[in-house]
Amino acid sequence: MAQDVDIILSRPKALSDNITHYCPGCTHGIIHRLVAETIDELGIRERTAGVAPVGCSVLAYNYFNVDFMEAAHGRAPAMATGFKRLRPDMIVFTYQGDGDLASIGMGEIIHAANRGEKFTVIFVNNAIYGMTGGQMAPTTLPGQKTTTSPLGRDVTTAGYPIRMAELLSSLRTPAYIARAAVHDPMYIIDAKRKIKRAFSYQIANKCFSLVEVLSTCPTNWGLSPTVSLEWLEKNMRPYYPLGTFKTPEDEVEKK
Amino acid sequence: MPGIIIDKLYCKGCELCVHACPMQIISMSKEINQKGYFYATVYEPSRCIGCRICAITCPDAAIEVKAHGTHFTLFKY
Amino acid sequence: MAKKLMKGNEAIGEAAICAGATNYFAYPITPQSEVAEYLSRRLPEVGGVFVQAESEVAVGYMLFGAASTGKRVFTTSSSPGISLMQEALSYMAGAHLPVVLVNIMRGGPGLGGILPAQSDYFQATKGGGHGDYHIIVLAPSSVQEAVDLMILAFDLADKYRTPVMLIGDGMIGQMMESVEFPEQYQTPPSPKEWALTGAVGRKPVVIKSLFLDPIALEKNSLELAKKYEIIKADEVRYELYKVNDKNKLLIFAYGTMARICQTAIDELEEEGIGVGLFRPISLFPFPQKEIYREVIKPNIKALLTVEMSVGQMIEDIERCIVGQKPLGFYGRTGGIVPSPDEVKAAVKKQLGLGK
Amino acid sequence: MNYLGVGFKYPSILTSIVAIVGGFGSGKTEVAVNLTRFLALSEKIPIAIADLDLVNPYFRSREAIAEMEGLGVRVIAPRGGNFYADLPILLPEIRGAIEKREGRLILDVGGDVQGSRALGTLSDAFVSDKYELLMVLNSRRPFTSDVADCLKTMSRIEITAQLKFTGIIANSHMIDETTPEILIEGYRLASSVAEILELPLVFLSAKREILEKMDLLQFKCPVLPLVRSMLKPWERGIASPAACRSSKDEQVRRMTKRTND
Repeated sequence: MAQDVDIILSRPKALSDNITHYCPGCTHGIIHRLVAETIDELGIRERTAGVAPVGCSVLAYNYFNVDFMEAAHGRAPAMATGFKRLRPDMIVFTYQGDGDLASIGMGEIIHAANRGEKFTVIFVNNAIYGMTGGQMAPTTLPGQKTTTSPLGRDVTTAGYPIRMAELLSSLRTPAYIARAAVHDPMYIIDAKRKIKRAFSYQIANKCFSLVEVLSTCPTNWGLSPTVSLEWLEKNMRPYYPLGTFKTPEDEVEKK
Repeated sequence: MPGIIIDKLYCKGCELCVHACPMQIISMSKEINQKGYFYATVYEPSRCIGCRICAITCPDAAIEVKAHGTHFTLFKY
Repeated sequence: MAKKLMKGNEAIGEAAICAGATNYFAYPITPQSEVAEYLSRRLPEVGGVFVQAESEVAVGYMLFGAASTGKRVFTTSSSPGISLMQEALSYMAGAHLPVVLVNIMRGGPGLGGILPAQSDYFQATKGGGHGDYHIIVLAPSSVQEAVDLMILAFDLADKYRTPVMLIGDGMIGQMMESVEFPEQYQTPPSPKEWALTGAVGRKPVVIKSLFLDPIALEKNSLELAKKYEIIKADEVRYELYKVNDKNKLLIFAYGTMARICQTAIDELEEEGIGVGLFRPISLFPFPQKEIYREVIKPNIKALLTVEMSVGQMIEDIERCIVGQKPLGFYGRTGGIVPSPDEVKAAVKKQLGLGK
Repeated sequence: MNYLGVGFKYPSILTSIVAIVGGFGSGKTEVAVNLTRFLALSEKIPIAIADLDLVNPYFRSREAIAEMEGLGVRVIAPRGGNFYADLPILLPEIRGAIEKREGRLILDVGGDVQGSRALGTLSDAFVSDKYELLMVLNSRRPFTSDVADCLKTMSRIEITAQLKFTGIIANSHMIDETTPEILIEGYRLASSVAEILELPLVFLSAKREILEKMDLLQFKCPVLPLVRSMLKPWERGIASPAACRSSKDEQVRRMTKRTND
């Protein structure tokens, strides 16, 4: 027995062999891994289809070992709707950033959630536009400097950052809506549980599910990967509280 | 006895695992990999407790955790 | 099956069901909302899917996602709604997805009006979205032909893996005519090998229009171009009406405009003026060689294009006839439909017969 | 008015308000316009027709305004810029005309349940026994092609309109392809529906040319001959030689595929 070697944690099968294009320390990679581990653990790799967004994760289809579609900017929830309605037996997830989901795709996400479309959304919030080079996002924090808000986000003209999880959980339609973060192992473990729970609701054909994941962008924040984690904890966490905002069971209790 | 293997091809040298390791047994290599940068390595493998935190933190799924024989974990993942 | 009396919009919906396309995504807009109303009643009977989307923008991508399953999918809309779908149309063409769209045209530009027009010709045939792409465009001139072409549209979409648009002015959607549906039609099997069906025992399939490597992007565009060349060679459709060697003039018109021209031609015949009609049925591919062949016949002295627009198809006609004969134009737009009398007067003017 | 010969029985309308409803494509607008024309020609009292079709953007009774006004009929329909509007404009004059109850008022209601909603908003203005609510049945239309479908459609309309049917009109047609057989088929269907619902078959209507070819005694109900008012842009009125174009539909259908010649 003592000679046996058990692999207790390794690269998930649902991740492809490709090396990601993400910058060193970008937590997109962690979130990819959490989704892939979830797919492996739930045994759904062969019946999963992903929808990639426009944003830094535009090439997500290269990193997962599952069928994929590439959406136009913001339209992933509409695409997922069309696919899932015709193949309710498949497991569908979209992977979207804050520009994609909370800005140009606001209409699509609200209505998909409101119709109770039974797919899962992984919403990556790093408070900035990564792909296009660090411009202001709808989730950029008040006073946060970006290339299009060089003096810091001015809430009198740009408004306050949108809290998507709270906004979506105000809808009457049953759903699973949660917010997690990946800046610390403890929170990563919590994020994994939330993502797994989201997929489980879909497998049970229960409801729309969305996990907002607070993520870092060391390159556009101009901070080292480890300092980025601290920045997230210090600045994003107070504005974006973590937790589970809505579950389909809430509805049952209310009745 | 637990241990970790870091795939130096996948490692991008972000150092998140170095800071995450509770035993502080990971550091950056003294030599560069094929792509030209320093990568994470374990310099005191015998002190590894197999907690998996490095692998959980790694954005590039470059770390594999192994154990010989029965291994108890402190938390579920 | 007994002939039924149906509104164009209903018949289009029923034709899709007949073609095995029971998956419909749409947003209401006059003058084609009856399609959604009809299908919201019919699709549950045949186990179909109908999603009323939040916008035509979303419709476009619901089609993209739905078509990725390999099943037959379609939408119907009218001019302003079709404009909102142009983005998705470009993506679907680039991703080689088969999908059918119906445009029941109303007057434009902008919000325009709700009466029939043919002013979306450029948008449909020249590509309203970005990039090097075309879609097949079919223009029926009766409710029965709308049914026949709707079924053909699904076959062509599958055959060439391309979006196909059925384009009709508002009259096609709103008028009632008798129709028959084919009983023999067999829907081809789905899913197809390119569809997303889950990576079981194969590598993952990705449906996309993103090619960051210019060599790969050029390759995709060349594949599309090759496809369009085959379509141009094999899928030209048109109809001739009273074309003979006594005609002095040839009219070019499509859709319901062609039917008005037929009335004018019948009445001119009684007056002893021989006029023929060339009616393109496929607007892309355009019957270029066929038009040239008719135009160069020695008895043809003059040509006339009649449209419910200020002149869009005429640009394609000019391209086909390469200046061989004098070409005139008559058109009304904004929802005004030229009467047979107006067409007759335009013919006489073009032939130099007074008035 | 006696062009159909001896033994012909015209419909008699005794109430001041006649609301004509039916499924889409039942021909109710054509029936409403023709009934109005018949009443205008045969009665000396004021006649009005109101366009309550809020759901159909084309082929509405407002298209026949000029002809109706020429006969001295008051036409209540959106005018000016709103003539072409695809807005559900319910004119306030319509309620006024219903409440006034003078002469005859013909209401051309929109098709099906969607169209009869407009009647629902006005239902409180109607007084029972003072109106006719007539259902136009066309056996060649989806959703009214058999007795069960007719009953389903009629009960849906009654619920929406919040009014009770008082009679049936048999108006089976296929526009230019209508044959005597279609008329007889529609007559039988309408009779069965009328019998089940214990409603009178108020009249049968059809194009004059077809009625002239038929033995009208086989119909046990009054008959209203129709002259088409809702023409497609390429169609000519009855006098035109180009009016009968059914043979051309076959030509229109045929698609010429390119051949290498």
